[in-house]
Amino acid sequence: MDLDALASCLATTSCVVTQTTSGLIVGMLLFLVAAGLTLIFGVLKIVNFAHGTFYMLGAYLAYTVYTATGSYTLGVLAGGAGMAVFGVLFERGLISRVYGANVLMQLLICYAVVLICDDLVKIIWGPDFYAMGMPPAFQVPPWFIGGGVVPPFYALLIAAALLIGGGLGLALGLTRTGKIIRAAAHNPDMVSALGINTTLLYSLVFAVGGMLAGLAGGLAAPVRSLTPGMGFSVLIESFIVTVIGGMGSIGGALIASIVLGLIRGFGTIGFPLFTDGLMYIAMIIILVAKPSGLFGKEIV
Amino acid sequence: MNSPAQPGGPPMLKISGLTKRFGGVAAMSDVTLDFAAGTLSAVIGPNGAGKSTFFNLISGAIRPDAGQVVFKGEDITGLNRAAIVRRGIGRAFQVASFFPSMTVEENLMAGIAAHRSQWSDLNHRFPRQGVRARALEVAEMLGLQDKAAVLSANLSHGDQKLLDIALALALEPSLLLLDEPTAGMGPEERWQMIEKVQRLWQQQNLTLIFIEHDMDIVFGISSSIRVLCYGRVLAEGTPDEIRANPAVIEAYLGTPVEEDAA
Amino acid sequence: MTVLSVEAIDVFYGSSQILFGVGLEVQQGQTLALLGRNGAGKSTTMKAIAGIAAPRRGHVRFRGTEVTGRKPYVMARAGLAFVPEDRQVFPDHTVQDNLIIAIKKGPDGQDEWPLRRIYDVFPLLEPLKARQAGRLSGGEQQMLAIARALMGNPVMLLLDEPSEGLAPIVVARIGELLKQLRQTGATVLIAEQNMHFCLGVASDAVVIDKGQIVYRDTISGLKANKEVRSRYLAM
Amino acid sequence: MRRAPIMRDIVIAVILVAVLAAIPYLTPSKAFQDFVIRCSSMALFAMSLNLLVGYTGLSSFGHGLFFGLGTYTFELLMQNTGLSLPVAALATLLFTCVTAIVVGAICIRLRLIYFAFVTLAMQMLAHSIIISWVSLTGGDQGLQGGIPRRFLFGLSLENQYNLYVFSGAVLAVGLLLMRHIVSTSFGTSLRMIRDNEARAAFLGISIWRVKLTVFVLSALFAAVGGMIMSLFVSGAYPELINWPISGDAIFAIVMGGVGSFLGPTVGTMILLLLNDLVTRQTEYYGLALGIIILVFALGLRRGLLDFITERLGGRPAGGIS
Repeated sequence: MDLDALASCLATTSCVVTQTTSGLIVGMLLFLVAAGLTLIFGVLKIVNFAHGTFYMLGAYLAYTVYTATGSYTLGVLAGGAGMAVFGVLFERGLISRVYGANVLMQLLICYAVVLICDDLVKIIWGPDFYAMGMPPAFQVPPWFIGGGVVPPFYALLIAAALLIGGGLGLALGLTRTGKIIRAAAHNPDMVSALGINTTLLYSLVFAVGGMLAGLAGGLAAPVRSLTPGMGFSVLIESFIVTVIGGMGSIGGALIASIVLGLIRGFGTIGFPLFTDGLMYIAMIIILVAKPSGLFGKEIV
Repeated sequence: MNSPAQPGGPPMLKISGLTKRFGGVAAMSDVTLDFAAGTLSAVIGPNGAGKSTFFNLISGAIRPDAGQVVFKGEDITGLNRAAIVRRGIGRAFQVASFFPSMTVEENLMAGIAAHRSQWSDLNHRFPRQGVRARALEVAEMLGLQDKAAVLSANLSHGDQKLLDIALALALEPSLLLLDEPTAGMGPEERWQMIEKVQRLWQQQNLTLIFIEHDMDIVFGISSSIRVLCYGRVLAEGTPDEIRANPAVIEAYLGTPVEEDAA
Repeated sequence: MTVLSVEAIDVFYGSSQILFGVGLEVQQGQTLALLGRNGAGKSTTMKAIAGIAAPRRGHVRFRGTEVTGRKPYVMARAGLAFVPEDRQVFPDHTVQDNLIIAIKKGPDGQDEWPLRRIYDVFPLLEPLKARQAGRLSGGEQQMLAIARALMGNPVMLLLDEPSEGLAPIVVARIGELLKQLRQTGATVLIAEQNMHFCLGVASDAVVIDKGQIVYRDTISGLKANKEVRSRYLAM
Repeated sequence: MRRAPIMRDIVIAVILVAVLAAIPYLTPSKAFQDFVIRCSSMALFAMSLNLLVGYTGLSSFGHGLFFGLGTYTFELLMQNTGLSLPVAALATLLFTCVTAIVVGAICIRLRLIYFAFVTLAMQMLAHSIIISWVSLTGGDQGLQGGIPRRFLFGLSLENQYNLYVFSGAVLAVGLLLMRHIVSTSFGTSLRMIRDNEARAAFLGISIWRVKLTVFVLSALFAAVGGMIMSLFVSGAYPELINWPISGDAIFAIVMGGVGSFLGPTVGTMILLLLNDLVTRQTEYYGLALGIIILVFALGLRRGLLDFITERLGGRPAGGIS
């Protein structure tokens, strides 16, 4: 614990800017993953324990396409698209078979997929970690804002995540399909009674959730090292975000992601070994105060 | 089959000014009712009238916003479910509620043991002395003795409703609340059920309040009727008084009064 | 032409039988009232037709096709619109969004009930279109639920207890609306406790009690039959 | 709820432990003894979790907290104090009990999935504390340096054979105790809560009290499992309180069968056998295990012992459908 360091950091703008930026990229990437997780839970009442794996596979896919084509954009898009397809296959092939089953059975299925995918990654890409590196366009001197270091790529990441998140919000809020998805989260039987094929809808939701995780993985690839098993810490953090925000609430996930990102950003200064612990404490405190999360509705 | 009300009996249950709001909606407003000891009373009213809320408030499933529930002279308002059960109010549910992984006998033994539960529970193998005999006794009261060894999940719907009532009786309550004892039953089954309920009431010396939609049954067996509507008491009285009450006919049935006098 | 025919269906919830051989028919352009007390089996009958509760025995035929046990969305696409008991509008969505969700092309690819026409028929809804459906009054929600069903451009409408829980004046307004609809030649099945409400709305009636159909007649025939009414509908 | 006489269970347990003690005289396989020790530790842990999951319907994802707490507390007491082994073990149980009361009081009022996640968060919080409190716990290196004074009533547990028989005996006693718990009136109230919590409350059961009691009891058994593991590995390491520990226990109970009393023990054996066999054959342990899980979960749709019980026409004692 180093409270002096934290105090002196908070006293200088440069440190505040640097830590806020690094906190925000953590938070925004987390938001993309958690948004998919909470969306899937909101509509299907399924906790997708394999969601971190989507993120990992998205990152590897993006890495491969990037090294093959040299285009980072293409890499990220491939990560997103690939995981959308993977999400549908996962839903149709495995998870739809345990709808309504005990949550432990769902957990076990997802656990199996996590184990299998981690090893498949080892087989395909090897057990060592990869550093994809910054795309050439971003290998430029960082910006200095208020004395703080802000690499332009970080700004891109935050902007891209905001754009995707905003796009998702708009799509859910304004398009007919988005409205149907929100309605299905509330009352799937009535949605079905209005002539909408809910089986298809569930696959679509998994596709969107997978795509978001894949995009996040692709976006994160240049700033994270790629290893088999990289999905797990993301999974845990996005669970925390989902639970704090209230399961099923995307707005709640956004706020919780930013809070968690900032806890990480500043926690590394004040509590270098205990940043994870801070997140868990935040989660426990919030759930004790409000048992269904910040924006969650009471579920049975 | 009418049994006369006992107007002279002391009120077993006194409810005064009972009020409960959910969000902005008043589910129960200022309900004041007395139930005399030993009576068999029906609570009727249209859907959403607050009948189940009424039971939930008495049995401690939800806390009232205002008002009092006095049972045998003791104020039980706001006590939790377990505490109210221990004071002698048993309850059966609209959707039969029991322990599906247990047999009929085990259900009843569990209910009896729960009622007597103590910290020393960890010292005693289940079931304790005498519990099995008592369970079979309760099963017999409802004619379930032949099905004692049947897994309750596999019982017929009617028998599940009987088991639910038996569980309530296992507690030896003095007041029994039955929420639609005949819900989901075929025509003949209903009367068999209601005959059993009536027999219980007589033999066990119970005070019994039931919610029921079947008017033949309501008017056939109850000694007094309370009509709830939009969370308020619309009327109370004997079956004859209720039958003739214009407000009840209007609110409950939407049928013109004058044509129904016949 | 028979639009809907229900033949001797038995419906169970878990181990409990709710319907015992229920049968009825609805003709093209007919409005049939399914009357009965609370808990008599009206809602279950409606759900069995709409595909929400699958009958264990018996048949449901819609426009000549066997549809027993089909999923709700298949029934909706075949042209059967269901307005459930307690309305089930999407409370967090606006009125307009509730309607938009239900848009469905007609059989000929034509939007026969575009929003414009809905608002013409339900003028009360238009000024409320940006309001959250959960904040509407009961009567407004009922209108929205009916309007939403019409968005799907149905061949037939199933209304489950449209008057339930509404103030008399609102009930009258819903009644007017249904009369209007009847004049356009709509085919409707209404489940109701309130026979009065159905008098001007429906032409024929069947009475259900304890899960069985116990009486069939014209609605005026039922009105005149005090014995049936007091036995199955009144006290 | 068949009422098996307790004496019969005790006799069976004594015979099994005696057989276990005799085996090394027939075949001197160290690997087998290792297996039994690890199995005893994990089986106690998995069985204790099943008191929550299978019997009460409380799906905890963070039960490894108490397993890890057992290893660390015991190890710390043995290394830093002069307490004898049995006293240190009792002190460990006391500390676990207090922790479980606090954690339980916070967690048990949460519903289903929130309960699962908060228990997991509790465990991960403990893990974080252990990682960051380097001066006390050795951080990510764990507590090495062995366990001094490893004597139990004059018997050295440093001797592998002694530890092997001891572990087996502790498991047997643990199973007998848990068997007793689930066959008491208290055990019945657990099942009532799992089956139908509202009905149980309307029969006069104090839900909160029963849930907290079973939470604490199961934490104690988990801590015993942890202490055996600590004796086996001669230390305490962060992996023993990390999330996969809980994952293994969940795996064991779901694979073995939540509805059969011995299901988690069988599941633990399956898990450890798979572990040993598969890692010997291939480095892709996860791939193999994942496929086996899918075959089990989608094929049997229930634990092995539950499956067998049902096939034999019996009725599982529990079930969490």
